[in-house]
Amino acid sequence: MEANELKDLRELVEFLKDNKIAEFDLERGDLKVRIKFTGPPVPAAIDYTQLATLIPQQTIAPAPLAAAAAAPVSTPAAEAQAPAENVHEVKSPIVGTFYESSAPGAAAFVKVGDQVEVGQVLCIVEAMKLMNEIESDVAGEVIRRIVNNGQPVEYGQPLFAVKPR
Amino acid sequence: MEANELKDLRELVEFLKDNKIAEFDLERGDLKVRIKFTGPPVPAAIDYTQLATLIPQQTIAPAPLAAAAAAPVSTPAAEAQAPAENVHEVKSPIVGTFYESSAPGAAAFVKVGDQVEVGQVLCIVEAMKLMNEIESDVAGEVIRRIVNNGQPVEYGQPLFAVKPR
Amino acid sequence: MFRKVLIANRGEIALRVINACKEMGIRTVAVYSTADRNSLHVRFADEAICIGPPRSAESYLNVPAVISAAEIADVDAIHPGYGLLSENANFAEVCRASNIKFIGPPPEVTRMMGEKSTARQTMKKAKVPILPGSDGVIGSVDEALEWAKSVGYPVILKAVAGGGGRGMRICRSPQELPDLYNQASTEALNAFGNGDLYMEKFIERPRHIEFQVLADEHGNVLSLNERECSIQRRHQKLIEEAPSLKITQQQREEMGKVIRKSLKDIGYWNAGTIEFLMDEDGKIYFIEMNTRIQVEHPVTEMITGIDLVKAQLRIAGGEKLTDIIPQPIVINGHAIECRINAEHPEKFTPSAGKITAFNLPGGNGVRVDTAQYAEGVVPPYYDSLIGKLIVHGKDREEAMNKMQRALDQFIVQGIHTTIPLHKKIFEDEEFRAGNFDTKFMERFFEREKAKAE
Amino acid sequence: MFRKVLIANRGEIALRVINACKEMGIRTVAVYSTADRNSLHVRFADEAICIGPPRSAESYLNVPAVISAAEIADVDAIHPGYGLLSENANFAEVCRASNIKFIGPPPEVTRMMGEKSTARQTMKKAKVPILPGSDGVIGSVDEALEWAKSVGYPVILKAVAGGGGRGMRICRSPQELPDLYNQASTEALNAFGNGDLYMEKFIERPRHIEFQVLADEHGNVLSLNERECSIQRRHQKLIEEAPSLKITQQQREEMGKVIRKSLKDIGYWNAGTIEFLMDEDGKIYFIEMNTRIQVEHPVTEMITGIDLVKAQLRIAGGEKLTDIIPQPIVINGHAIECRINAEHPEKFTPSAGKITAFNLPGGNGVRVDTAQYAEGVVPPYYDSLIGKLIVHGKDREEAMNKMQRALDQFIVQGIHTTIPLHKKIFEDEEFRAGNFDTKFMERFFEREKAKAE
Repeated sequence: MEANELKDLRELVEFLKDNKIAEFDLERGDLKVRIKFTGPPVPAAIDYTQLATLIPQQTIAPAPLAAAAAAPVSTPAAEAQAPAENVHEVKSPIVGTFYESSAPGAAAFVKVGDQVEVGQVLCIVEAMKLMNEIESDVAGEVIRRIVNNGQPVEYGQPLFAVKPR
Repeated sequence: MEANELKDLRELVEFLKDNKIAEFDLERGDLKVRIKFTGPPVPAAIDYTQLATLIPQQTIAPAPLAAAAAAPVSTPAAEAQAPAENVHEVKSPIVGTFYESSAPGAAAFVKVGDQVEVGQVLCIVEAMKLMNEIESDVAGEVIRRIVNNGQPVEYGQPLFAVKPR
Repeated sequence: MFRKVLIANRGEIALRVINACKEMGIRTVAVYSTADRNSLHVRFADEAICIGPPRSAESYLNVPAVISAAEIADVDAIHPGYGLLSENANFAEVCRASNIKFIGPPPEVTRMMGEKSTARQTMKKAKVPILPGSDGVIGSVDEALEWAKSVGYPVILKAVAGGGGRGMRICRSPQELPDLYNQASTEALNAFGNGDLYMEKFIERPRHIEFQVLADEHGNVLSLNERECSIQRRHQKLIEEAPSLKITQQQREEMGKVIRKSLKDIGYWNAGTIEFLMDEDGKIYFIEMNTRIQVEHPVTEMITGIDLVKAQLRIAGGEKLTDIIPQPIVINGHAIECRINAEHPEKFTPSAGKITAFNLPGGNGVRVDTAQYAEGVVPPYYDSLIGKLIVHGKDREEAMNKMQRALDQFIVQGIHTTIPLHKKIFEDEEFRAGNFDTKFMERFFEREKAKAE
Repeated sequence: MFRKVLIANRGEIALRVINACKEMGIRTVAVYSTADRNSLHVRFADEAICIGPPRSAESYLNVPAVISAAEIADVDAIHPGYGLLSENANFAEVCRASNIKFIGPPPEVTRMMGEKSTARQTMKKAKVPILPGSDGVIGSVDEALEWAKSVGYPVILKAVAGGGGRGMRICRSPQELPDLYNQASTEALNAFGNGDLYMEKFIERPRHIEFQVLADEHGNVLSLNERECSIQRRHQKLIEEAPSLKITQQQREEMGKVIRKSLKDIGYWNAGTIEFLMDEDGKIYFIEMNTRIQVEHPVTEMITGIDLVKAQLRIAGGEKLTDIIPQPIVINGHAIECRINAEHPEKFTPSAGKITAFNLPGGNGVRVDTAQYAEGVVPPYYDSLIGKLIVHGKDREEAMNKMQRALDQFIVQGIHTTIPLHKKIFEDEEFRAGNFDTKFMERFFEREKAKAE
């Protein structure tokens, strides 16, 4: 093997590891490569003695929060969904109650399909009677509102999905 | 193989090990490389949560036994040595005290260099005042006596190294 | 006190004894089979000797191997734990012959108590209440009616030559007795070629009550009061507690007196347990004596503050009970033990294998006795007990609540355990009310089945 | 009793409070920072709410976040644990304003006790013995000599404007006083622009003794006797025990009376600890009061059988002490606690990281309070306490032996812990004899250093 081939191989292996690929076959013309990683899917590192991940995590996800809210809410599973490619989630910077508008009956700050700018107010999270305006940290199109009006949210909980432009 | 090829191979193997790759095939033109690492996920995978293996195992090895014996004895480390290739270890089938001869002062049943047959008495292990003759389970040449006269031995402890013929 | 003790056992009880020795400054020697090489009793003993291959018969039950190990390690005494060699009188005799102190009663007493009928006669003579029985063949229906009248219904007819339930009839009134007598006798004749019957008092819903005793080698005996062990499945105890809700203070004191006298008469020494059945009226009847430490000894320790294993060691060392045990013995709160077995919680099939996650509950009033650990292995060769979860509360209610939170925090992955079963039992109304008996688990499983349908 | 309680803390004390609530049938709400997402207090609470990023200031110390979580989860009460917000009077006031019961004393009392000089004056007024001090500037050498004579040598001169040891002199005789006075005054003047000095009684080898108290909201106060906490390193307690070898039964009773009266006067309620220094003659002097549950509360629990956290909850629920605590309070045996910190055992550098092996000791008389587990992670953001190992024996000797065998079985790999340090301390002759003081660790390290050389 030549030096630059080993370099190529290194790059290939890094790429495979990053993408959690266990086996890789390539055949092209006279070139055939076959790579198989060892045992428990290599880089993934399923830490299966991690108690906290082992056990039904009803307490860790915002399920109890959701349950505490009067309004029907999206399931924690849906909330926990990994963001799809190219979608940015605006997260709650504080614990509180989510409101889509500045007052009951008033129009929502934003609706799905709106184009928003960085710094534009998306919603309010009320904490200790204080109305905290939550601003977008990205410019783009609102493609989903993840929580319901009046729903309690915890720190770091995704509020809106925005497709950046 | 040429010298620089071996160097390349070394590099390749190091690289594969670092990346925990279990199998690697390469074919190009007249070059075919196939590498497969042995058994338990290649080099890393020390089961380091096994308490028993983690902790200084003075109690598991026959060290205390050795310490109890009056005669100077070989170290447990030496006793625990993996048998070299093509050497069979005759092990003690019982707990007791090892004697090389039938009576104090009598000649040893066998000595290093002797040829022994299957079923030939190699030594005595005394347990509860009973003299148990230990027979060889292999035919060959005695190449080492592993324990000392008068030394306590536990179940499964190697007594003699015999090179089978 | 002893300088060095060999523990002829494995698992949690071996570690329990090792702990007691260590805390008393006694050197410890573990023995182990090749299957237990990585066990904690091996890890935490001062010395450890491999005595044989996995099968108990060739290792832990192998008397010459154990004695050889004891001689090689030059110990003063052997603690047998429970099970294995603990009630083997021959082993105790070999220890004596080898000049090694056996930590338990003298072999003669072990042998006497091991024979069920001898034990019964011995206890009867010592005025311990025993289950009324005809003590011989009942030759006719009339004789049967008369005997049943003398002890009260229900009674049970049993074949003298019998076994396996054949030639056996439970009889609840004089009206049905003649027919049942004849059926049983015919069945016994057909099955065993012998139609002779005897009779016993029958208890419909017995509770299993046992008294913990300690006796020194100077003729002093102490009762450490009772444990309630009615939660059983096929005669295997699952949950034990102390004190029993059904034993009155008066009964406790009376039994204490009877037990002290009887064991003194017998010449008993060291720890032991006298097992009784309790009938619906709260009367108790001797069934058998266990001449060793029991699995469930911790519940007594929790409510009395007495370390029973240390007491065993000091008794065997020749000390007097008055020097070992601060008296009077006071019952403090309520203790419950759950046996955590490596078994499927519904099918009860043994579940050997590697433990992949292991979290022990802790905190106030929680005790865990186990020799298992994360990444430990449960070998398939031995009994399935992998740990005991013991709680101590100011009353039964607090103890039950504590057990529930502790069970939730006892996490074992990789093998099945009885933890999920225990969780359900502690939610059961009948269990919580304490109105149970040895048939509890049958009813419990029926209720669970009904719930599932 | 409360329906639902939020625990505004993390680690072992959060789990300790959760356990108490669960055993009382109270629903629990944990709060956590993103660094603690996989912690057991999160896992074992009924509900859990993430309140902020890793840094305490933005999560556990963030009052609006904690109160918001409490409002969202709709809890009746908040238990603050120790540290963090537990002695923050503002937080207790916000709780009150938000109509959430703060499980601790009223904010006014917390504030009063948080000011060292106010606390001192308050206690002095209530006849609690305090360390004699000049309570004002000592204007001359003559005045200093007179004051020193009135309290006896040694005394310490301190700069009124001082800090960091400057302008401070320990004085052991009237002969050396004049020079030391002038040196200190000059030093203070140079350092702070103010040469004024005050004086205090100086204790050469003080022991740290503290009294656990409980008070209800109806004016009833109870002393649960003392703990001995002299084994400290840089004012961090390492080992605590109860009872103290140096407190006599008479002193215990006298202090009980004084404490009851003083806390009633102050209007104290809930759990608290009054800390004292003991001089070489066994006299004790008030230094400060902690208005919360303490890390070392389990040693008092072990010897009194009283669950202090449950008592806190019941007191906050409005119950009376007479209904909560069976009296009289009896001291039963001896208990010792070792703080297991994630620190290098010699350098004391914090050791955060992933735990790779974790074996907890168990068995008779051993209690572990921890929220750590195998494969758990110790984050670098919080204090280094990862667990408490508590033992209870019939006397100090048994407790020490038990601690030694338990320390041997407490295995933590992957991070450094103070376990090896504790093992050495329990072998130290001075420690075992109980003849120590707060300077013990300095002498201990010197001895260890000498041994190593």
